[in-house]
Amino acid sequence: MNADPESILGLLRGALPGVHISLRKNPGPSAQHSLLIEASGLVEASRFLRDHQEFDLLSNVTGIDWPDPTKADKVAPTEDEGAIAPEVGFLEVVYHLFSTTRRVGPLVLRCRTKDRREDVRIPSLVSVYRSAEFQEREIYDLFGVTFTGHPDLRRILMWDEYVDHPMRKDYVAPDDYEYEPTPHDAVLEKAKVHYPAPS
Amino acid sequence: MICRAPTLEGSDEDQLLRVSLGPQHPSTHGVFRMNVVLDGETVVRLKPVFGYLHRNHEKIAEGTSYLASMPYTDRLDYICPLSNNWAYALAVERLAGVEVPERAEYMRVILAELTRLINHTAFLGFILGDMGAWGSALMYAFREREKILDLFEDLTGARMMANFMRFGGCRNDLPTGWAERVSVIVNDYGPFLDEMEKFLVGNEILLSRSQDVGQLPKEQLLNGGITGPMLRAAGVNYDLRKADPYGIYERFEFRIPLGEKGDCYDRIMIRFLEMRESLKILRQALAQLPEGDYIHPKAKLRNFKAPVGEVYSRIEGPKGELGFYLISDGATNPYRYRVRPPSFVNLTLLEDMCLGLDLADVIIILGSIDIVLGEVDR
Amino acid sequence: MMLAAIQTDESLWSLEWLPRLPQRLVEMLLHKLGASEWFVDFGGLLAAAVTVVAVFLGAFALLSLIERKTLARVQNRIGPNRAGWFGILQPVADGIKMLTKEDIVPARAEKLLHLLAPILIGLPAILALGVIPYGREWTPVSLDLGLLFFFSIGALTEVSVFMAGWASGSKFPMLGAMRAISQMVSYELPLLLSALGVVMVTGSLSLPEIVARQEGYHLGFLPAWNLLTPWGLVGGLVFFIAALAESNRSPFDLPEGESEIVAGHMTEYSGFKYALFFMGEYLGLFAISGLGITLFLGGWQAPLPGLEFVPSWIWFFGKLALVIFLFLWIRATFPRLRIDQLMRFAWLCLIPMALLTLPAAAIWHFTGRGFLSWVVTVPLLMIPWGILTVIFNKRLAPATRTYRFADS
Amino acid sequence: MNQDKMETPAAPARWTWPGLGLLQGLAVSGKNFVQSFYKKERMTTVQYPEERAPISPNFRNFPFLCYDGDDPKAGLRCTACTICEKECPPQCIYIVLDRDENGKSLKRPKVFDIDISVCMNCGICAEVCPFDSIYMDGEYELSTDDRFGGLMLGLDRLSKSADYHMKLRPEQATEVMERRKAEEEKKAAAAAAKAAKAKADQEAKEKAAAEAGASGEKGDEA
Repeated sequence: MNADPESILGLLRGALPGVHISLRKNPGPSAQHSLLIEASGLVEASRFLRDHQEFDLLSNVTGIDWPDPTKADKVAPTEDEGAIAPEVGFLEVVYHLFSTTRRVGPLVLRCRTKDRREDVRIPSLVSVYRSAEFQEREIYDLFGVTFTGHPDLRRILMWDEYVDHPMRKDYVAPDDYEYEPTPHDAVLEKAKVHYPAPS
Repeated sequence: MICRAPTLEGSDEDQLLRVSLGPQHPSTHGVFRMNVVLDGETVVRLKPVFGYLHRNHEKIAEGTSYLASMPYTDRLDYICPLSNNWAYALAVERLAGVEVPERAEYMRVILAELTRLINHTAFLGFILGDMGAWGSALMYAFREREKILDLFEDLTGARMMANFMRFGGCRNDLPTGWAERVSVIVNDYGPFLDEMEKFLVGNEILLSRSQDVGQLPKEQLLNGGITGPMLRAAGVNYDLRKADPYGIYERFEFRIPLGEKGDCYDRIMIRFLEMRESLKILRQALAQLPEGDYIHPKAKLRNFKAPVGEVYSRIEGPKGELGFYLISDGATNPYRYRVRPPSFVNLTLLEDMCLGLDLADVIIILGSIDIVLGEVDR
Repeated sequence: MMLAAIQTDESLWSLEWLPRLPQRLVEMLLHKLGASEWFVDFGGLLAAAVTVVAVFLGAFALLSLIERKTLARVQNRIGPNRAGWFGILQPVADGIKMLTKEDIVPARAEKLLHLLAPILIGLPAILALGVIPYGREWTPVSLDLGLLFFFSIGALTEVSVFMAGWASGSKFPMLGAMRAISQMVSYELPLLLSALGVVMVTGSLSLPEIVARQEGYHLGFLPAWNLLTPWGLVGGLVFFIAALAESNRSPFDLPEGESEIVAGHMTEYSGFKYALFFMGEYLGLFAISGLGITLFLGGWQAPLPGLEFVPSWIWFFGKLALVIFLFLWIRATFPRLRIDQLMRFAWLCLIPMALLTLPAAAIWHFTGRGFLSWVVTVPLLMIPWGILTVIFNKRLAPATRTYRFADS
Repeated sequence: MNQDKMETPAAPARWTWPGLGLLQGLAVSGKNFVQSFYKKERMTTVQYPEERAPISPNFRNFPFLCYDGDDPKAGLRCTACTICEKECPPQCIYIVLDRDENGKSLKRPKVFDIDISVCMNCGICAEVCPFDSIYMDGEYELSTDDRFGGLMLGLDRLSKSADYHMKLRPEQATEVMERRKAEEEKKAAAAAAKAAKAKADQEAKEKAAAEAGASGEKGDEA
């Protein structure tokens, strides 16, 4: 049973008057609408949802890279007049909350960074939901979102010395593959650059 | 020269032993590493390290068609590929609003429950191996698993890498006589479980090794995102087949076994009991299996496109909540493809469970979480 | 000369002379050559020792195959069957493999100790094997203090295990060595205590004497083995369990607990040194089972009257095979204990029970070993056993779990 | 919630003889030991090079290309449409269309390579092929000491006759054969009837091809 984000939006606005929250409609058949929450109010909002709305399970946390901000609004358009469409690309973190007691969900929360390069901070939810710990590390690793307040923000899947964020849309794969005579593909072309004269 | 202590830390007050368990270790279930700090044999700190098997499955999936990700899902949790198939197919069906015919739904339930049997059976063998039993339980488990894998081979063409579900049904129909062969196995499974229970459950060594080991309060487990048998062993009634029904699970009569303490012993027992419930579901599904299409006649195979939108869809995988989060921008490939792997999230509380226990307990706790590295690292 | 060598008190066909043949041959040869008395004795002893070592090395090779075959069968597999008929050449193949493997010494290892440990590990077992009576006429070295010798030599094994763990300069071996030392020292105690009862009843520390005193049959068919007395049964069980621990066999294989600490003290060994550890382990297994047979199972005595025509050493080796099969069966079945449970088991269960066998054996001895002895000793042992069971059930026994079923 | 409670099925009661569970375990493993000598269903392993476990007719390994008749080149069903190349998840198929000297398409592949060191046996190529051309093989003893060349299958090693397909998967092959025969007859009849109107004939052919594509999509059941 999907959560009812509209009524929760009202509750959240009542509980957290200073935080800008808007409803994002999902145009697809699944009709899982989401709430876009301002980064500064994310922790309070989730704590409110956990303590007062019985959303006790944060199941999924994931990042999305939107280099083209108009695309983000196509997938999750808003009906809220006050919501400002961003001008630059940004990173988004999506949270899927469930209630095991009321058995509703998912309640989808979204939170956006200011842009994709300079200000990529989002408050960490580990203090509210421990399940975010590894998943936020994964987003930090693969998308480059910095979670402020995370107790142990390190790379998790890639190695510590790695510099790029592979899940970003503008990620360029390295070309130092082990040489293998694949007859097709760009792989061979890339490999040729690195290994000029394979024997 | 002889007095040089090989491993103790420099100062007297900090005589802790730092051991790196893994990535090549007999019981880390693959290339998994735990940085353990020991005081004697007591665990003081434990940090899991993984990613050795990371292949960026999500990135690959975002670059190919929806269908082409299906065989990759087999390779997530390679012990139970058909559940992964179903989870992914279900997510795409919800994303695109695709109907699934009756027969296909039944087939899916049968396959998913067989997969649960496989997984839990193998789990029993693995955890006994972790406890130091010399492979006997593992071999018995694999002997029975083998029979189900033979069925999978007949149906899907592969023992493990099934690639069987399609958006709107299944890839092919059941071969003649297949359902009867399943019922034979279902009937034989009860005695096998009895034998395994006799072999394991009363064993004093197993009891003393696993009882009161690795338990946490259920609130903490829930907060840590633990799902599946781990959570139910602690007594939380949360099985997605009942709590968030998908497919046709509402039609079957079965119960959710719940433990009390949530220690390793309960985790073993819950899996035993779950297998018996799975057998019940299988009997009902086999009896009710209707004739008809195995795939929706209008289901599209080539050039499949989903309408703009997003979906988070989950199933009760054998290891826990297996979720797929998909965003479509209307193209032939998903804009964002995310797997919510149960093994990965269940590892979150590993350190909390192990602190203050023995090194030997760590191995059992890790075994009782039941991870598969293909899924953890993706 | 041949005939002279096999000349015994018994008939030619009893085959009792067979294992002593090399010794006699060497003695006669040296005598013929005119060697002095002590040199003849020395040569004979050497030949006897070589015989024992050869027999048990052969048995080790065979056991390494049989163990794998047995484990395989318990696990519904076939086991090694490629090298030779039924895999009979597998030990040879293994030996060649082990010999040709690279010998790796870790950079941080204490080189000398690292080398010495595998060499020393087999030594105590070989020495201990020398004093065990294998047959009516076959005790390689008959010592008056044979039992004492056995235990004092056997304690050396711990030293080489710890040596291996320490000298490897690595963490898993270190952990394994720590486990080994605590385990073996604790289990030496029940092992010794359970053997004391036999000594008290026999009144001798000589192993051939102990066997000789177990001759005969009760009621015409029950062999007069120590195991078939109340104190002997308890002592034998304690001895068996302690022997499992002492030889690092499952479920007490903590020092090498492969699922936890990889291979314990043997982690940093490879090739032939690793094989030597295996050999030491198996020889120790033979020695301790041999001692157990001597103490409790009547040594080389036949199990039933009328079977004495079979050479006595065949009975000994038959019993040995049986005991070792038991070891293998247990290994194929049980999970491993944790170190604290292991220690608790030794100190709270095995040692009290072993201590109890002492008064029981004394009473047994002084009440004439008849009906009265049974009446007195059985309750003496059963009551503490009952108390232990009550304690187990009250304090240690796992709680019964109940599981609920949710319908929705 | 159902309050129906259950005790652990084989768990010991509160009062127990210590060691009873261990003896139970020994009984089970002992039973397995003894029965492994005479009970067939206990022993599931086979001695591989001498005996082989039977292969299911559905078993799939690596793909092969099907050709009709005796000539692997002329009879090849593949038209180098590159659908499989596009759909292949790990991108292990490489196709070059054969053209005559004027650059006109010959509707057959000049190069058709499958890198089976990359292929993951998923069978999607066989599923999406509209020309009944690519199927999954059952051969699994493909080990080679030539890491690159030996695992790169070209047209010569990929082409296998329709008879081979018939032997491998009789059910599927029969169905495909019958469908193809019916289509051919239809085509031949159409050609005979409208021999005069070449243009219309061409259109009919295209239509038939389209139909073949549609039926190939949903009729491919293996």
